[in-house]
Amino acid sequence: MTLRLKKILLLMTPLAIALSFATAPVQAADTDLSLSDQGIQTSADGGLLEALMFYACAGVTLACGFAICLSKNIVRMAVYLFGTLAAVALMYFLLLANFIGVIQLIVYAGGTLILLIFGVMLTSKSPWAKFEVKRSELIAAGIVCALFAGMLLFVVVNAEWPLETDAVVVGSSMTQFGTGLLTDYLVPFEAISVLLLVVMIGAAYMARQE
Amino acid sequence: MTQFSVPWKQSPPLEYRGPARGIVALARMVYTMATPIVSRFPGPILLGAIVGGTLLVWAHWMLFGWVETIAASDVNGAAQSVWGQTLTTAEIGAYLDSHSIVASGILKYLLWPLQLELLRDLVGLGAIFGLFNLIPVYAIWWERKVAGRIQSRMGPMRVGGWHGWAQSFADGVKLVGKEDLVPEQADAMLFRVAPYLAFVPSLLAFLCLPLGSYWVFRNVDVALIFIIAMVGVEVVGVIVAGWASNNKWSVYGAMREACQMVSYEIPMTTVLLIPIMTAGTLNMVQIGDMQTGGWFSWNAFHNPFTFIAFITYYIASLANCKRAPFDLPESESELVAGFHTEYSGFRWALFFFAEYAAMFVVSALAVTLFLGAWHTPIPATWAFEEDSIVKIFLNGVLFSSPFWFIFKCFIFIYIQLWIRWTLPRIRIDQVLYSCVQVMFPIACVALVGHAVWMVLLDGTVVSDIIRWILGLLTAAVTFGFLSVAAFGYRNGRQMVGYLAVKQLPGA
Amino acid sequence: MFEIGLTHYLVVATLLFVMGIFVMITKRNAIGILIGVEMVLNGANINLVAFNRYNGMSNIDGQIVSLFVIVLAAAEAALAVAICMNFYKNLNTVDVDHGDTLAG
Amino acid sequence: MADTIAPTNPADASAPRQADVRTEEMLVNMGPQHPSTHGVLRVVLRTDGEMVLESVPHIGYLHRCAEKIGENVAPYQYVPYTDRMDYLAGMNNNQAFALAVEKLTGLEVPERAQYIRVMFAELNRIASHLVAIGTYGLDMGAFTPFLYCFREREMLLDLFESACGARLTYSYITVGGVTDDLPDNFVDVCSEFLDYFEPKVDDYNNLLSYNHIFVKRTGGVGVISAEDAIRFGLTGPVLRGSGVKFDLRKAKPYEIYDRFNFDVPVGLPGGTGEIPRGVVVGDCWSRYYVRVKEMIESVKIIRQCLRDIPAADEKEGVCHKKCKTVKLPDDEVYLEIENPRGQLGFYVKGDGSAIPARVKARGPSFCNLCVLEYAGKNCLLADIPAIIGSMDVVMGEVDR
Repeated sequence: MTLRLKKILLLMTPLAIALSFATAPVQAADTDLSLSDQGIQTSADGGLLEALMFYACAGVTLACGFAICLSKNIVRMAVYLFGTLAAVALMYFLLLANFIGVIQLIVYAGGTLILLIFGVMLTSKSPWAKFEVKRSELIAAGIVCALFAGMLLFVVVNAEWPLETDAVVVGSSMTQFGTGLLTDYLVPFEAISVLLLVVMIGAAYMARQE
Repeated sequence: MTQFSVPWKQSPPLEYRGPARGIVALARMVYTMATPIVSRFPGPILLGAIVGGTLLVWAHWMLFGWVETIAASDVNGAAQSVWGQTLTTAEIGAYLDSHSIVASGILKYLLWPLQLELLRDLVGLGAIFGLFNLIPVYAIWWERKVAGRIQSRMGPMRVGGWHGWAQSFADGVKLVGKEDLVPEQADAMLFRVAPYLAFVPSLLAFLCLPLGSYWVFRNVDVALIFIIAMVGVEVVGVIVAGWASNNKWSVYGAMREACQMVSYEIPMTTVLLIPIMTAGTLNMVQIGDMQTGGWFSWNAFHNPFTFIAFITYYIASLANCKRAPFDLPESESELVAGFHTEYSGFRWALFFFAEYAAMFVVSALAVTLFLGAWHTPIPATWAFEEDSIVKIFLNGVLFSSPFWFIFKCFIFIYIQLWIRWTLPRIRIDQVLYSCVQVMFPIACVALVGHAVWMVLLDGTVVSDIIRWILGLLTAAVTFGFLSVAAFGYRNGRQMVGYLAVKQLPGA
Repeated sequence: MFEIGLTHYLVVATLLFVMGIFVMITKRNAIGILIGVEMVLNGANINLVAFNRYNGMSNIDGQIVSLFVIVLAAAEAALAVAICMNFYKNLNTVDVDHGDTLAG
Repeated sequence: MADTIAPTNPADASAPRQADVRTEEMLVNMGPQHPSTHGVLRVVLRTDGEMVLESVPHIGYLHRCAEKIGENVAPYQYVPYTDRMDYLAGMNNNQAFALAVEKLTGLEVPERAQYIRVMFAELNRIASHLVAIGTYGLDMGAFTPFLYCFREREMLLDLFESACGARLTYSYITVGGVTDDLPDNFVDVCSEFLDYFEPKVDDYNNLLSYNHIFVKRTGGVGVISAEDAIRFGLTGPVLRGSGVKFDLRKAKPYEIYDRFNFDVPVGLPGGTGEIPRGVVVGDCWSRYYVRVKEMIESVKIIRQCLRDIPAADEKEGVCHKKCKTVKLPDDEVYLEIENPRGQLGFYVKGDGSAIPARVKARGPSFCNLCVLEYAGKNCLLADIPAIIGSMDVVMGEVDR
């Protein structure tokens, strides 16, 4: 009959997530009202809020990623992957890439992840399928990855990136997307469409039972 | 001498502990206070709620409108604080005085807090959370009343006095107090998390859902896809719930849900491209604002293909929020309760909140994209001339207000309930057949047809008169369908026999 | 610390990328490896979008490329799951260590 | 148009399974606690995804030694136990046992009592079919017809209550007649009910029988051919749904059924009128629809009963005077009557005392259930409730 504190805390999670999403980039003072009426964020200069938001997203991303590394249960891995994907989508919102964020949610979280879970359920003998990995192998992989990570981080932190921090958006990013896909990127766009068709047929053919 | 004792009389009185105690005490207090009043004056209370809500809408519209106007008129380059405050009370008062608005002395203090971004966000979040909770609570009560009416009985009548208005609240209190069971063989962590994975996305969908032109929490330029994504992501929670229960029936429910949801997203998204093409934007507010001017400017009556698209969308949306006749994931007679077989208490309630909220969201999408969002069917030319505050108020309420939006949404929710309590459930192969071989081709044809229509007929050729004629034609077709349905309903046998029954040779 | 810049995002992307590689190395389940691949792709995608954001956003090349990456990842996942199922059909397991036979 | 209905006909069970993706086979327990197994039936399903490869019914969860009890009580004391067998058709069960005992002992039943018996047997057939139809809609996911059927059933139960005081376990028809005479205005009330009820059948048809989805769900599912139905010894609506026109009330009239004019509805070739597309003989829809038609026929019989019933005779009464003291001769008898679910037979053996030496019942649900293993093969999971529901089993009678 007790309603534990944990439950209350869990109940607060949607609120917290909602709040963090809602208070994403706070609009700057010189916001062009006509643009903001169209729902276009022109710049993210939110200071403290943006920072908090970023750390929350990064924390969830990395925590879920780490949990995937440690987890032995394949369905749990898929759920953690969902956490990673959702947090990365939030990060795209922070980066003013709304469309990519939404596509990430709809294609990755709504489509690919479900496909993975389907794959898990169709191929696992028991629901608790686990695969043992040798400890030595784990340690070796950890060392290699740590070295690799160290090297990459060294480069990332110390490199001089050419930056233009003043974000300038002309019109909606959606308009840019549409124009881009049908002009500059028409060839890759069509190539990818054909590829998708081929993949669809190929996947159906391969999964079919002879 | 042994005495016969009644076991249930020996159990100690029900005791709630922890936060549940507070919730139950509060509920009990509100209930005892409200019941006599509500059952004595149901009519005045309903009327008062409507009038009060209308006034609230109007006040919101006026006050925020003023703040926006003041802020726009006074871009003095002042640095905005974290709170988003730019104007002082004096500046607001000066503006109000210059426009000779009455009661500016009090108004300036009322208006000042409205410009604080964070405060507005918090209030908005609270409002959305409240709406998100109230809609399922009300919809569940309503569903039971509708079901009762359809089945020639009364539905809930006890709790709260007037037509059992407090039934859902009582259920909620009961569910909070119920024991939270986790099956021994279940994956406890995933089992506990799964309801939230279903619950949170449908809450997030409300963040981008405009109830009116200014009534949107975050006006995002990709709001439409965001909402579709949120409705789609809900499936993860359901799959995880089914799998983590470690119950074969639950796994069946989860797999059916995944199968159905993923397939029906294709025709649904395809037909949603049609209003997007018409409007040229993914912004829900803009799509809604474009449909002003009367019922013939609504997207559904734009041309015949949009109307087909609207019907197709509505059927696909039934499948997408697992309502009958597509309620296979939780079909009682086949899968016991499907994916939520093992759930009880609060977690079980979360699934229902998610489902009913999803019902509202898909209805809201239908209304926003096809049926004029928050606009009335009354042609805009009939509006009053805005020469007095009463007429401004009436125009606001009659021609574009959240009430129209919610009213239309609840009409669609009512149709969902009506279908649920009338039709049997279809089979999984028929679900997939109707998706892939019926709905998807129809959606594609409607899409191509609409594209051709737009290229050939929109813009230069089509004048307002032709749009009127087209709208009337579409309305006539709609009316024809409805009257056929009504006729079939009244003289059911002949009509149904004519449509569905074949006279056999020699019979 | 509270001024979020490009480097912050790059660090997160790097860590996600390396974790993906770790998952690919250590997991034996074919679908686990697929999950690792998705993590790597996500890490790369954060890079693309972040560079786009911090280079003025006057064009959105980075975002378009990341869109292509997402689409390709979906296609790749579909195919990979099909391959996994074929693998399972032939060898009755999804343990990739058993895939070293040419018998098929 | 491609054939989208999965191969549900067991005749081509040898045909290769239509499965796109190979999955693990899974053993699933349907029941004993399951919403659509109508009691405590347990069906073990071997499934491959949504396909059911095999379904094996397991029974015995409601066994109550009903037959053994019969060897320990006098026939008139055993009548209440027959109520509990098929608890949805108590009158018919009473009638079957009473007729068997009367045939063994040669008790004469007063004519008025015979009319009352037929009338109540037919009323109870309607009540039982109402439950069958309503719950069948429930199995298909349509909730509302169930409530409508129960609305009418409640009125029937009121009629029963007015005659015998009970609403479910009547023990009204007893050895040698019926326990009590009808109330004075029964004929009027009953005809009023029949006038009300007959148009309601059209409502059920509109709401459920001709519903497109319902027809799609039940038409062509669980097909049992006429030969197979006879081979399995099926009886009642399940047999007639397969197109075999066989009804004991016509074929071997017991009591006074030969005096009435009625029809025996069967599946399609018998020509029952409007048949929707997609329905074949012997499928679930035919079995369901035979029940709907039978209700109309029962109404006909009851109307004739009400017309012809002789006036109450104080001297003769409605029950044989020796019904409680009769001794069973050293002989045996087996008698079958047409229950709502099929042929209910009672075998009674006497040894000269007042208590039978052996009582054995042949339950129609029990015999009809045996076809489930055959019909519920290579179909979809959702077809299993459809098939079980169309058999209309009552577990009280299966397990006895």
